[in-house]
Amino acid sequence: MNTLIYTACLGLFGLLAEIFNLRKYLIPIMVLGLAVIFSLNLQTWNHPETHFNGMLTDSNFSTAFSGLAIFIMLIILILAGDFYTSSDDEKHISDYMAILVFTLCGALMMFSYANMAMLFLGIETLSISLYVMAGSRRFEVKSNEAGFKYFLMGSFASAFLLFGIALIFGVTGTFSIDGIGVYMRAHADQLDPLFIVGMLLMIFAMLFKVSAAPFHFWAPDVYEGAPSLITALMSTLVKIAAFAAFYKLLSVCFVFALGKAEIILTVSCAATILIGNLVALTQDNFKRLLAYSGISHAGYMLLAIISLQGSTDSALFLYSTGYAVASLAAFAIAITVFKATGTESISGFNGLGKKNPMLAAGLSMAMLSLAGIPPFAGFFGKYFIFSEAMRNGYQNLVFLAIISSIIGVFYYMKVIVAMYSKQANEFEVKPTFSYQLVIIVCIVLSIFIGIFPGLFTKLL
Amino acid sequence: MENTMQAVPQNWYLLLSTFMFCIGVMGVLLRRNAIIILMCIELMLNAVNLLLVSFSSYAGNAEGQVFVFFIMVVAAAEVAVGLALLVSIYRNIASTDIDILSKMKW
Amino acid sequence: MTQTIIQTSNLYLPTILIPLLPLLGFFINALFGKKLGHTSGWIATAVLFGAFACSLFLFLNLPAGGSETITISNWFYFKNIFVPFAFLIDPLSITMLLVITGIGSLIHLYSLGYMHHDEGFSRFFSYLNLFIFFMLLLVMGNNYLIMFIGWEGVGLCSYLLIGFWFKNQAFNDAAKKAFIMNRIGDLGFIIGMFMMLFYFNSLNFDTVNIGALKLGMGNMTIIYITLFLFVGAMGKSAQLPLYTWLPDAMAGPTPVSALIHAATMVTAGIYMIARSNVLFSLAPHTLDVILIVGTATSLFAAVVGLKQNDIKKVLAYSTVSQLGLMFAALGMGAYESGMFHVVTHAFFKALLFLGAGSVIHAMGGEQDMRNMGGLGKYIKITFATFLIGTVAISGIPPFAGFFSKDEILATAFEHNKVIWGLLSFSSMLTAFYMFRLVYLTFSSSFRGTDEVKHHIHESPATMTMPLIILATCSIIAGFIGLPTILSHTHLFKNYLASVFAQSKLIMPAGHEISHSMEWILVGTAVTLALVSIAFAYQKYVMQKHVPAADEKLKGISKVVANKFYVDEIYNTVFVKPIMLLSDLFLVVVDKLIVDLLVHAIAFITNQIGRALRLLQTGHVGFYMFAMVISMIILLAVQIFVVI
Amino acid sequence: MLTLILLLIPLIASILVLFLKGESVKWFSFFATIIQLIFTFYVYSVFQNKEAAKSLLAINIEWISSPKINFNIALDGMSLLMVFLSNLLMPLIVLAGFNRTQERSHIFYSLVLLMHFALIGVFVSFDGFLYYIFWELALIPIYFISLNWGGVNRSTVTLKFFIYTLAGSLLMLFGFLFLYWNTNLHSLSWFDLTVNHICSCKQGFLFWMFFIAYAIKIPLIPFHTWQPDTYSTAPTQGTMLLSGIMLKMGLYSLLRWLLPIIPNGVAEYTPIAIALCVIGVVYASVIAIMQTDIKKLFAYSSIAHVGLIAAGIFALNMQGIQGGLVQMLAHGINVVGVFYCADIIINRTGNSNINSLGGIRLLAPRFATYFIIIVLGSVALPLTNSFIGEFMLLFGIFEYNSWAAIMAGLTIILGAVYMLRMYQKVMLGDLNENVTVFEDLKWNEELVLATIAILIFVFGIFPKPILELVEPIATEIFKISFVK
Repeated sequence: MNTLIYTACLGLFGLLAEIFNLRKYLIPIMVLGLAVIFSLNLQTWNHPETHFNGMLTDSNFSTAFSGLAIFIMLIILILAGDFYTSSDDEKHISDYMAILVFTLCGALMMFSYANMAMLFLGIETLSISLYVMAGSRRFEVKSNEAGFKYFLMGSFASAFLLFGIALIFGVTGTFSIDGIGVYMRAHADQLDPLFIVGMLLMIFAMLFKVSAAPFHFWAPDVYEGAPSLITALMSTLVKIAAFAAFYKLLSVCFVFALGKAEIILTVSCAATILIGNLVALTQDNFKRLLAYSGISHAGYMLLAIISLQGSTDSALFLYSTGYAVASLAAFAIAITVFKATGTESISGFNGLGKKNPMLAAGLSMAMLSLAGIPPFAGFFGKYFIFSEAMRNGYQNLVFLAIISSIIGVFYYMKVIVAMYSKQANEFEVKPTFSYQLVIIVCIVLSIFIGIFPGLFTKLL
Repeated sequence: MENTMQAVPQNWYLLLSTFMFCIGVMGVLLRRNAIIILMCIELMLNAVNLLLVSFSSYAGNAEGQVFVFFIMVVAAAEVAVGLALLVSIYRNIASTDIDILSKMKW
Repeated sequence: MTQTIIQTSNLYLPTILIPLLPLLGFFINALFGKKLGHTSGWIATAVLFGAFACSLFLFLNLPAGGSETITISNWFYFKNIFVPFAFLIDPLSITMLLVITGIGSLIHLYSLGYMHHDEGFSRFFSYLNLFIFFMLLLVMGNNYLIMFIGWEGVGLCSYLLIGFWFKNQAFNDAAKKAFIMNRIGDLGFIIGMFMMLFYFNSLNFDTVNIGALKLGMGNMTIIYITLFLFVGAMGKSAQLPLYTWLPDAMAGPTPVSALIHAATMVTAGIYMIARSNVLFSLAPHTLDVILIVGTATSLFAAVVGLKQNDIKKVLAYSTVSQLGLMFAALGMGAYESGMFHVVTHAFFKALLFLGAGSVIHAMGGEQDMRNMGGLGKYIKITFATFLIGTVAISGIPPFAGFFSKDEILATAFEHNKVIWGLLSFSSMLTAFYMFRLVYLTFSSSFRGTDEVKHHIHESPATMTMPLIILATCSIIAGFIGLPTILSHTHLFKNYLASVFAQSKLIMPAGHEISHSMEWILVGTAVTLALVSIAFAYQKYVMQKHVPAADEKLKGISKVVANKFYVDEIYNTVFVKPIMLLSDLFLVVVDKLIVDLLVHAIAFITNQIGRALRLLQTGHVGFYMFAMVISMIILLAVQIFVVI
Repeated sequence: MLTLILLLIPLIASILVLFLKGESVKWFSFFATIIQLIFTFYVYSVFQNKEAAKSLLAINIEWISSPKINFNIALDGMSLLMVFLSNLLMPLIVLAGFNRTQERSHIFYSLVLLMHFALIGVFVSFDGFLYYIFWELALIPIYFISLNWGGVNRSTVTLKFFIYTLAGSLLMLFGFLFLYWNTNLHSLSWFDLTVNHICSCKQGFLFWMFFIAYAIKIPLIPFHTWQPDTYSTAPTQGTMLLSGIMLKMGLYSLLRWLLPIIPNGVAEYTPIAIALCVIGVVYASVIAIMQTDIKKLFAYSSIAHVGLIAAGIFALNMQGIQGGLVQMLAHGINVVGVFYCADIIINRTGNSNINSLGGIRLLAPRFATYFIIIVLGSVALPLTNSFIGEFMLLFGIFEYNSWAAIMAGLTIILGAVYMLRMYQKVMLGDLNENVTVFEDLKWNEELVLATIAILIFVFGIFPKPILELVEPIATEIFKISFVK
């Protein structure tokens, strides 16, 4: 919870920085600050406590995910340095930084909430700042469109969330998730229909936030329209935050009521996996491709949600980490290539293997990791989630997931093939130092996790 | 205060707010003007507020009403952001019809 | 778990030397042949004479009727089945050893002269030595697998030697044909071995025999085994229907034809059956099959031989015919007679081939008899020796062929009159076409071109010497097996008696035919031969008839000259369909069905993707609408199904 | 411990080689593989005395606690044989590239060595999951090798290969997951899986999960369509790796992870499996007869050979299993030989159509000699290495069903047909106008081919060590996987 406060302060500092015009040093300071916060966050490991009389709780769950979130934001900030280079961006750099950090605040709340209010606030903080960031390229219609679509649908969905919260409050008379949990345990056998409806409405809202089919429509458009960096943020931090919150919500409040939502979750999971993979097959725009692949990943993560009776949080965490590092590496490379070639379509990668082997190798590894091929982290994430699902008897879902991950391999390979066997285009691709750093760190992490996945499986 | 609230059976509140909520949803789905859609969303939120207030007064604890304040604040923020976005859009395409916003598809 | 037998026998050294010497020769020739030049040929010949000496040593030192097993190592094993690398030395193998090494060394000697100008000189001798090595393995092995090594090895060598002049694709085709035809037989052989392994858990001759005796007379298993083995024999010994490779095999250098396709390799089939006589004696039906096939082959080949004009082709068909005769003998259970004919045939057929080689040498490569004639006065030694050979094969007493043939015919007479008639007829034809050959080649006047005529010369001593030696053998060899009418001790029979003792017990020979009867048979045989010779003389010497050019032929004679179109028939019945099938598989099954399925899956997935993609209309209104609708549907489903 | 070293040498080498340039790359990788080979012999000597072997060769430490996955590597006769095969072929494969020039050769050889590492891993790992990791890992280097250094339309061909094989192995992954949670002591250790089998009701579909994975890898009809194209487009060393070692992964896995793990399933579906294999033998041989592309011809012939091996393995009897193991070694050596010969020809003449070749023997007698030896080896002539294997395999099939044996035995004839046809068209006859100049072997080529030729005879004449090496494990697997 200190983490949260410090992060908020850091955000405020970002705003003030404009006044003391520290623009030049802003990013380094921010990065440094986040690094410090990251280490502080580790302090709370194995020190579960509750703050603001039951509004927030620190638990290993929240600590772990907070750590991950902070790490992602750290990477994003590092990337931001060389991403916001145009004069217009220069002007607003401090705002951007601040808003990004506030996004992190929202995420942190979503990890450590103990009360529906905090969940709501967290989600909104996260979303609102993202609406802004998604639309931050004011003069690009695409960006506007992305921001506005996201905004409209996001607020629409949060209305459902609120209605659900209200109904549950009406039945249980409390907003504290533990209180709700108690009620749910007590009345597990005959639950008030209002409670169930409330639960289902909340589940719908959360499914929207994690961009699971059939609530996934916003994702591709927003991902494509938003500035690439923000897309990276959305496809990693936001997704992970939403899943963590979703997981916590269901595992604490609704475990025994889930039988009433089984079909919805199962159908949604299957649909998400299939739609994500199938549509990604036909994409030419790299960001859109990653958007759809992100949808399919959401499907795999839903497997963990579905089978959470078996406490699959560590599997979920491992998957999130693997997914995050891989996508960050992919985006870091993609952004470089976009900058160089000026196109966001896969053809931009043609012949990268000749022009810049290291970059191509990095992207290949990222892609293989996303495709879930050993020895990269992505594979282990998949493996553990599948294994958990299998243990909880969802063989058919697992089978479906495995089959469709073959489809997944196909479109990830499309990029690799483009890099290695297509005719090279003339643009010179040269990543800046910070990008090289990020790429190397992420790839190394991805392999490291691949070699020692054991560190994560017992973590939570 | 209490009794005036409780003069009406709780279910009525429930029905009313559900009704309002549905109106909001319908508005969102049927209207094409961004501003009106924004207002419909506000309507949905207010339906929730009403529900919360009634519940909290029946349950006799203030939590619900506190929550309403949260919602109001957030809603305000949301609208602010939304309108800002709308303005920039209007600058670019000189319209508030959401159907024009379909550059990105498939 | 290895099984080793310590050998302490005075025969050990010579026994292993016999195959090792040719192998050594092979390596020397293969590795250093180029440097050694013509000495390599001499080395090759020398090692073979060494092997011959060793065989003689064995022949002299092996106690009569005794047998020795020389185990060198335990080759491989699985389950409880051990396949030792062991040699069996008994009268039968020694007979073959003597023939192979003896005639082999003579032919090596001959080749020194014949191949003298060929640039592949050392390569040729390395192949020859290798062949001898494998042939020796074939006859020495004490189990079927060692025999099989030799069996396939000689096939390989014949492949290499037929295609020796590899620039000529026709020769290569012949070589390939020979190898593949043999392989067809080998499959039979292998299956036979599997059955033995399956039922007797061993491949050693003695163990198999014991097992077979347990199963008893006429047992189906044994009949199958023997039939499969016989398929192998058919391939190797060029019996109907697998004989077609042998005539083509004449593409190889003539010494090769003499050694491989007359004296040794082609008789492997007979050796194999004689070696497993117990099995065959227990399977009377198989014996009948063999008898019929043998007789048919003998007759068929004799007929085809009538119309051939290539000097080597004639000899080839006569070989096939003679082999048929031997198989007929085996089919009647007269194994010794079969072996006896193998030996005598080896002598005179080798002689004939070498003689033919000398003729071709003289004619500068010309092989068509229609362009020869009157060579008798130019190359006297060749003529004389060749004549002896011809007389021998025609069965004129007292030459070698007479005794062996007569023996077989006698057995045939007491076994089945019809068979006897057919065989006699085929041997009559043999006499005819052999003398046709002689007359066309040596008598009357020369029909070739002049520069060829000037070129004609007698071959060097290295070539004539073997001819003379073989000629003498063809004269005297018969006396090791005098018929009962002349003497009471049939040396050859007695020598081999121990080998065939068991089968004699199984199927007692029919009543000895009376001396008077036998005299009559001998008389008829000889008269038939003389008659056909006279006929040939009348036709080819008196009226100087010369066979017409191929295109002039018509009617039956054309069919015969074209070998009854057997090759063409095989080509249309087997080769073409397989090629068709191959294309079918590749184009239809592989590309069209299997691969299309694979691609179809990918394609369909892609199409589904394209379809789903259209859901993403880009209209936020539609998105929210879809969200709400799906919410309602899901809710409905959830509520009506679960709650 | 020794096994671990065996595993690490190639890995370290593959990392180090990245820092080298030019010719030194090839020499370094060559020596690395040679060291590996020598070390293998040492391991073999250790393996000979059993009690020392137990302590020295096996490692079993926990890698991941839940779900329980151990880093469990060991060596038994079968693994050692395969390891030996890989380490035997690797130096040859590296050596084969000495007079070829690839761009970015350090990456190429790094990938080759990485592949080596993965292959060894597949053969020594005794934990299902670990095994799966290596199995997948082996796919990546070969994919990139073929993608970067391959021939015409490599991108589509290699992609097909990658997806196809990956699809199979994902099915296997599902199988493993299923096994893990449905056997009562939750573990994927080979030793556990072989003692307590999953209930036979579930073995039916599990069999297909594994069988398809392996059938694609081997490949068996009708899962073979990726193979000919891949073999002909991949660079030669890639093809050698694929055909020589990688395809043995499938056969090895049949013996290690299919037969003993789900015996009832195997017993239930053996007829289908054997039918597929035997049909494959004839089918592929017949296709090979009319093939004109030399590499494709060898590809199909290899399909036929491995089909025979698989059939023998599925015959579920002692000689079948043992023969299968022996034949894996033999086939590995021969197939590498033939593909190298094919490469030499294509590299010299720039032409892979056998109809427009011919007479090469006139120009390159030494090459011709080695080539014919290798050809004879692959048609299983007695005293060459593949004879004994083929004999035992056919006998195994015969014991299962004599007709199947006769069908499969056709390979004896058909093999001779297509091989000799190929040899005649390519090497014999008079010079083809396309073949004007054909220089005889370079030193490294001669070294490779000579080694292969010698191996062909050595294993043909002295097969005993191999048989003794694999006999115990073959017996064990036979005992486990034989269902009354």
